[in-house]
Amino acid sequence: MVEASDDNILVTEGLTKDFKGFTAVSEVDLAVRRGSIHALIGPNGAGKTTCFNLLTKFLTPTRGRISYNGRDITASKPADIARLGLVRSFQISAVFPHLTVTENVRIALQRKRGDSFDFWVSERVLSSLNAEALRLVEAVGLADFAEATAGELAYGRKRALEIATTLALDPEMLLLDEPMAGMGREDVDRIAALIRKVSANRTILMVEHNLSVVAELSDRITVLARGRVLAEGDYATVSKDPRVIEAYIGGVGHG
Amino acid sequence: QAQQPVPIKIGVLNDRSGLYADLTGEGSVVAARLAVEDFGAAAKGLQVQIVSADHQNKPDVGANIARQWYDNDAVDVIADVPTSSVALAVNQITREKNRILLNSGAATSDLTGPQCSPNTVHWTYDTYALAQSTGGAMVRAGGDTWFFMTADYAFGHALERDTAAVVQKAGGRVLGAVRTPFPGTDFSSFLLQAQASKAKVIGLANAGGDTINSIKQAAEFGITQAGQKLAGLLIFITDVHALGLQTAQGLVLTESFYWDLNDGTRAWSKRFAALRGGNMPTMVQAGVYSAVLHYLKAAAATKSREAAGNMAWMKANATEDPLFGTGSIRPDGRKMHPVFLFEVKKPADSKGPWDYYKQISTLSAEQAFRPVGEGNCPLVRA
Amino acid sequence: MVDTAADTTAARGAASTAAQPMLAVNDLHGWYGESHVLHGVSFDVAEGEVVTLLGRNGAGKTTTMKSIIGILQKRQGSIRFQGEETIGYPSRAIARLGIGYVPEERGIYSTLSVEENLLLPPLVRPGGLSLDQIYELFPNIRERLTSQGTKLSGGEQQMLAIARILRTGAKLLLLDEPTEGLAPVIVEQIGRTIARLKRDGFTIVLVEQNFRFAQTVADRHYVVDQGRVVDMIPNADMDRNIAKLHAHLGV
Amino acid sequence: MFELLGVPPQALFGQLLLGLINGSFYAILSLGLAVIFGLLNIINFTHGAQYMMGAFVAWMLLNWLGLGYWWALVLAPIIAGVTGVVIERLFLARLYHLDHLYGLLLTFGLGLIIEGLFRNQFGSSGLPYQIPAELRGGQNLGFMFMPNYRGWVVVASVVVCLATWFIIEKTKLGSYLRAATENPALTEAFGINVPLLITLTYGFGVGLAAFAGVLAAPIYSVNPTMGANIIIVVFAVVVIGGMGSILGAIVTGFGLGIIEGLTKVFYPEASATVIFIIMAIVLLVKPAGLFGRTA
Amino acid sequence: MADTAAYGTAPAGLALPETKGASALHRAIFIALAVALAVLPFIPVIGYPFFLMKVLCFALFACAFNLMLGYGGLLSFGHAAYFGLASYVSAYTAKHWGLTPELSILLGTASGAALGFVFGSLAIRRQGIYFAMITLALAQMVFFFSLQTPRFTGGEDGIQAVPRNNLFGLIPVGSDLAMYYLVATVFIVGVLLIYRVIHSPFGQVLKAIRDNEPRAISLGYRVNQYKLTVFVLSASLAGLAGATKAIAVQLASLTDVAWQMSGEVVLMTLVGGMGTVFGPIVGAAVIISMQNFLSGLGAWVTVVQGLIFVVCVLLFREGIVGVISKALRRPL
Ligand SMILES: Nc1ncnc2c1ncn2[C@@H]1O[C@H](COP(=O)(O)OP(=O)(O)OP(=O)(O)O)[C@@H](O)[C@H]1O
Ligand SMILES: Nc1ncnc2c1ncn2[C@@H]1O[C@H](COP(=O)(O)OP(=O)(O)OP(=O)(O)O)[C@@H](O)[C@H]1O
Ligand SMILES: [Mg+2]
Ligand SMILES: [Mg+2]
Repeated sequence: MVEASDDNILVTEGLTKDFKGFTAVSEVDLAVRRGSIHALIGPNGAGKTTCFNLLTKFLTPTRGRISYNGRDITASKPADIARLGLVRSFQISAVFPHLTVTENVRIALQRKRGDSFDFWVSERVLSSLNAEALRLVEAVGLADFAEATAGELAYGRKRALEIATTLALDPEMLLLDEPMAGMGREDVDRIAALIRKVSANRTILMVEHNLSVVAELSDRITVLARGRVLAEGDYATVSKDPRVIEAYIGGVGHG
Repeated sequence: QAQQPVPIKIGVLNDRSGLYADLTGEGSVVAARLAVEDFGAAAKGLQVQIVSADHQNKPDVGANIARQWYDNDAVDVIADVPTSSVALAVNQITREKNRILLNSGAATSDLTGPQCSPNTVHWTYDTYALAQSTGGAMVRAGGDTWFFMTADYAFGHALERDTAAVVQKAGGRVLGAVRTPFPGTDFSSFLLQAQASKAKVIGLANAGGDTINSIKQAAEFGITQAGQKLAGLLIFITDVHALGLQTAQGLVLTESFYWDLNDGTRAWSKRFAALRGGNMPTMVQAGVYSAVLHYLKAAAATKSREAAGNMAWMKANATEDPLFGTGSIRPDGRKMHPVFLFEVKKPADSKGPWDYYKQISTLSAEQAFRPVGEGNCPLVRA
Repeated sequence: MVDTAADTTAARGAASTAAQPMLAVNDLHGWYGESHVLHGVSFDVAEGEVVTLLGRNGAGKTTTMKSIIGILQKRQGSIRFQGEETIGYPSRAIARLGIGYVPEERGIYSTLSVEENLLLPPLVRPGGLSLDQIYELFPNIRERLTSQGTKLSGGEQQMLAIARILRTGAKLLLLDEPTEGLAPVIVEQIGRTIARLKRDGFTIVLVEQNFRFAQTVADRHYVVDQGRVVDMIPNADMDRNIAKLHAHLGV
Repeated sequence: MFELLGVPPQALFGQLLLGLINGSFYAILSLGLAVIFGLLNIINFTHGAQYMMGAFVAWMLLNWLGLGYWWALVLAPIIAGVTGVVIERLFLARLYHLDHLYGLLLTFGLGLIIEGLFRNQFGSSGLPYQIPAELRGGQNLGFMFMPNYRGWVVVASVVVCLATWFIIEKTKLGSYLRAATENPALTEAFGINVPLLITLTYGFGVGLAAFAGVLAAPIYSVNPTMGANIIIVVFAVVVIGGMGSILGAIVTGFGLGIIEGLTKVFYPEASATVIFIIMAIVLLVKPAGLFGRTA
Repeated sequence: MADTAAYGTAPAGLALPETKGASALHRAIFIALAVALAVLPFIPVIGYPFFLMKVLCFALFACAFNLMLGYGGLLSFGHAAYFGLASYVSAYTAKHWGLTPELSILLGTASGAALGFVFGSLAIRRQGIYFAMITLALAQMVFFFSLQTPRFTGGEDGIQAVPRNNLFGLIPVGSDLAMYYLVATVFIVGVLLIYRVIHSPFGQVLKAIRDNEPRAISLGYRVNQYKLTVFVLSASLAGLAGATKAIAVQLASLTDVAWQMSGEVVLMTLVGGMGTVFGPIVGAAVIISMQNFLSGLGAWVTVVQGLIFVVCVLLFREGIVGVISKALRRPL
């Protein structure tokens, strides 16, 4: 049992998800320390994405409790969780394909204006957000594409845009599902730097297979295998754990 | 004649693409043309033009066309207009614009009742007459217990109500009724209920495809063979044609015209059929001919397009044509002529194509149509 | 730029005189609608070779693969497979010649079970892997045969996408980022698989971001940039050329 | 004997049987729609017109060529299927990469054209078509008179439905079809002739509609609008069953026929709405329909 | 939270240049439209006020529908329900309660909104084709209700001879021309409102939801509330169109609630160009004129209509305005 302390921003107890008799996530106790970068790794099919879906309520847990900032969010709705400051990115890249890059980011910035049901107001009020949006677009290296339609971006750039959009919400805690997947080396380094930068006063929980990134960024690592927690600790500890090596890292680690 | 010819524009407004297209449609236009030809309009100082349009059986479409015809196209007379809801809408507009409606296709007796208008003549038939003839004559012939299969909309309800009243007045009994969804496809369920009621007559208070389907399925379930009679409350010769005698035999129905009534009807119908690919005229088409003919006589007499004058002439003078014989138009707009009860022949008794009916009885105009005082027509309340 | 182009031509010249290449791509242009994405890609692959396409995001690697298999509608130039010009063929005819394709987005069918996904591609040549061999290679798949295809995890889907092509007997395999999103153990396994396929005589074109991995399996590397092949590096020379490669990839 | 809400049990039995017969038409028609929607992602608004064509082709075969009902049962689906193939090649093939909406619109337009042409040629009051001599008459089941023809309809539709279900869900051909639906480009890249599959599938779906049309000709009015009247209900059946679900279309087709039949006894006024009410409820509880797969 | 300082301080003129040009163009089009509406009745042949009123009502209806389809990504197959119910309510209140036109229209619009709220709450929980089908099912219920309550709706006869009472009890609108200007005013106000909705912060979120719903949720948008809002807005405006139509053509009938009407509005939107501001207006004009001027063709009308749809789908997929917009490279 993990003790719920003020230090832990996100705590799960006995989190379990069954899919028609197949248990994808089983009795997971997770505690993410406030302000840390926490990595969730594990072999394919270990249940990482499912875990994310449970945390953000895109799936309903079969059993278990989730609390965030000391508050029980097990029964909250996805949009409300985002409003509490717990925001996710997706494993398969998620942008608004028909909006421009800047507009994509602006949609997120707009959230902070409160619920915009103001359909009688001109969208010109939104131009006050453009400067901020452009700043974020530049930060992820998409300045040249600010006016491009998001759907036409190459895969890696979509991922970058997705991160910019997520950051625009200025969330207290960020869940990143494989932020580096499909990125070129130059982008990996840039995004890693970006994650490091934005982690300043935030908590980040990320799933990532790129072990060099994990090693470089994360303060703490939880290894999942077959839905259960296999090991936990910092990179040095975890990467030496024979069970982890067997189940995940293998003979020679890449990167 | 040295005088300027009087330009007359007649609009034939009916169903040209839907359920009633065969019994009204282009055939009614042909009938109107025959009337112009037979009257020799040109020689009598009338320059007649006929236009036509499809109202798709929708009151809004019909009203729209009528308005445009009256407002923009200088149409003087609208003829035919089947489908009661459309007829009522056009009736309204005709009165508003002060022109003339010669209705042949619609059944609703409201046209000469609460909604009667000085600008409308209801020519061929109406629900009252159908009920009177089919209901009354059937009871007199021994069919004194009835079960109704009623299409579940206002018109179906009206047909049932009128016929049930006649049946009861004639001493018959109504054992039950079932409301069938409109439009429907499968009536077997309802036919079983009708069969179970053991009524001697099953009254079909529906129209068009509903009627055809119910008759077809009644034959399939052996209902007529088992001794019950089917009475169609609104059915036309084109429907019988569509069913085929094998299926329709024994069906009882009322019409005010049949091509094979006499030499006059036969001669005219032969001309009509030649123009219509062999199809015989329906009573509605015959009614359009008769109505247009009478109107042209009025216009020729008054030498004017003016509605009130022509209407007055039409009501004041007897109608005369080979199809309906001699008749008259009442102040409420009702055209008076006899109606006939027919039974559909067995295939063996039919001598050839379109030889479908065996006449059972005739009602005089006065017996068939609602007495002028009973219709709540404001024009004649006096 | 000039000298790299010369390199490529030289390499191609060498390959074509030696023997007819398995796959020869020449001056390939490709479009998505109006947007011109490939600007004259040329490279070739000898029989039994493993070749990678390296390049930054958006360089045109995936588009090149799609052109070879014929999914890209608008393409021009020349693509010869075993000497046969395929540029005008529909993709089914190209596949029937013996080319297998593993798309970047994996292309697992949600309306098919895992087993149906696996058995879907028709056998085009004799000599593909048997089901037992496949299950041995990817044990996860055997456990989930009756699941709906897209219910598999990302990695499992990747394995399934590779597995189903191995059955068909296609001799030329086009693998678009087969290791993306895979755990290192599985990556290793895929590396071994590729090595084994190579031993068995398969020819493989591989798109990779992870050039450390690419290095462990490939014979040669083509570098793609802005819709052109700008360089070719034999695997043996990789270490010497690492700086040049980094420059191309913008690392 | 007990009575249920005033309806004697024999009558109820009769009505159940009639419902089942009605359901046979729903089942075949919705099956055709489900095949086309499930495999082509096209909402085939022409389906009603194609059902109507089946009945008319039967009439033409009889009156122009002297070929009777049994010939029609075989030939009409083939003839209609061939027109379907032509439609697919000429029109639908250009729309697969687009939103469902365009297929819907195109087939809606085609439906109007076909219906209009038949109306011009044959008028709207319909044509006679008799029950074949072999199937005339009926059995007295005690509680009702069961026309032989209706029994035949049930048998024929059950056989056709099961055969179709088997082909699509249980055979290799079926898995090709499903794959081709979901990702045609990739499926083709595996060497499968997707355009051919799709064309044949559409032809087959149209053939099913025409088959139902031939079955209907002897008992329902053969007129150009016969399809338009039934098609909306059939759409509802497909949705309740789960769009694209073959089994769903079949089971719901028969099931709703029965439910509708019962409504006709207990509360006939609602029999036209009952299917839509059921559809609304089902969709609220099971969004993908009773047998639908969630994506 | 330091970033929020950017609010308000950023130069307001940072609007994307393209949007700026487009909105000037749109303003010009709106002005041209208003001028055209003012003089149209005086142009022969097409200037028949009765015909124009019908076109305008359907154009507004199509615009309302397009708000949901083109901008909300929600294909409703039951929009006739709001249009039809509102037209019954306004016809009924004008005829039987003697209400003045503005009140009848307002009540009609409100009934459209209320029905939209009820149906919307049920339907928005579902997506795609299921959404379309559930709206169709709900609308069918309204149809059967209308067919079977002749006391309120007049059954298949409809509510005929709806009076055109004086506007505000003062201004007579009995003549077609006066009525036409009332309809034109309603139309312009309605379309401007729709335009504003599309180009509001709300509209932006709507486009985002249409593009990628899970992503919008993950950003914290309560998408169902947005969908419901646009649903109700669209239903109200459809109601406004229906209510106005009932007074203008003095008839409310089953045609207005039938599923074919729901289909027709889809067609108008597509022929004109969905997701364009002006497309539905053009589409409605084309379809209504076609029905009007082809009615003499008799049974061939359906064939011609069908052909036009097929041609549109095959050759003019973006719709008339969509094609123009593409040629001009400007959103219209
Ligand atoms: N909706 C679902 N229904 C049934 N099984 C599911 C569902 N979603 C996921 N699974 C199964 O649950 C397991 C965990 O999947 P998950 O996507 O969480 O893995 P992951 O750890 O993210 O893997 P990867 O690194 O490959 O993305 C997998 O075996 C997958 O097949
Ligand atoms: N469907 C599409 N429509 C328009 N442009 C596209 C499309 N897909 C890709 N592109 C463009 O084509 C170019 C090449 O893309 P491609 O997918 O081939 O790159 P890649 O080298 O595979 O990149 P990555 O490593 O990110 O997968 C990119 O600029 C991309 O924006
Ligand atoms: Mg995952
Ligand atoms: Mg790629």
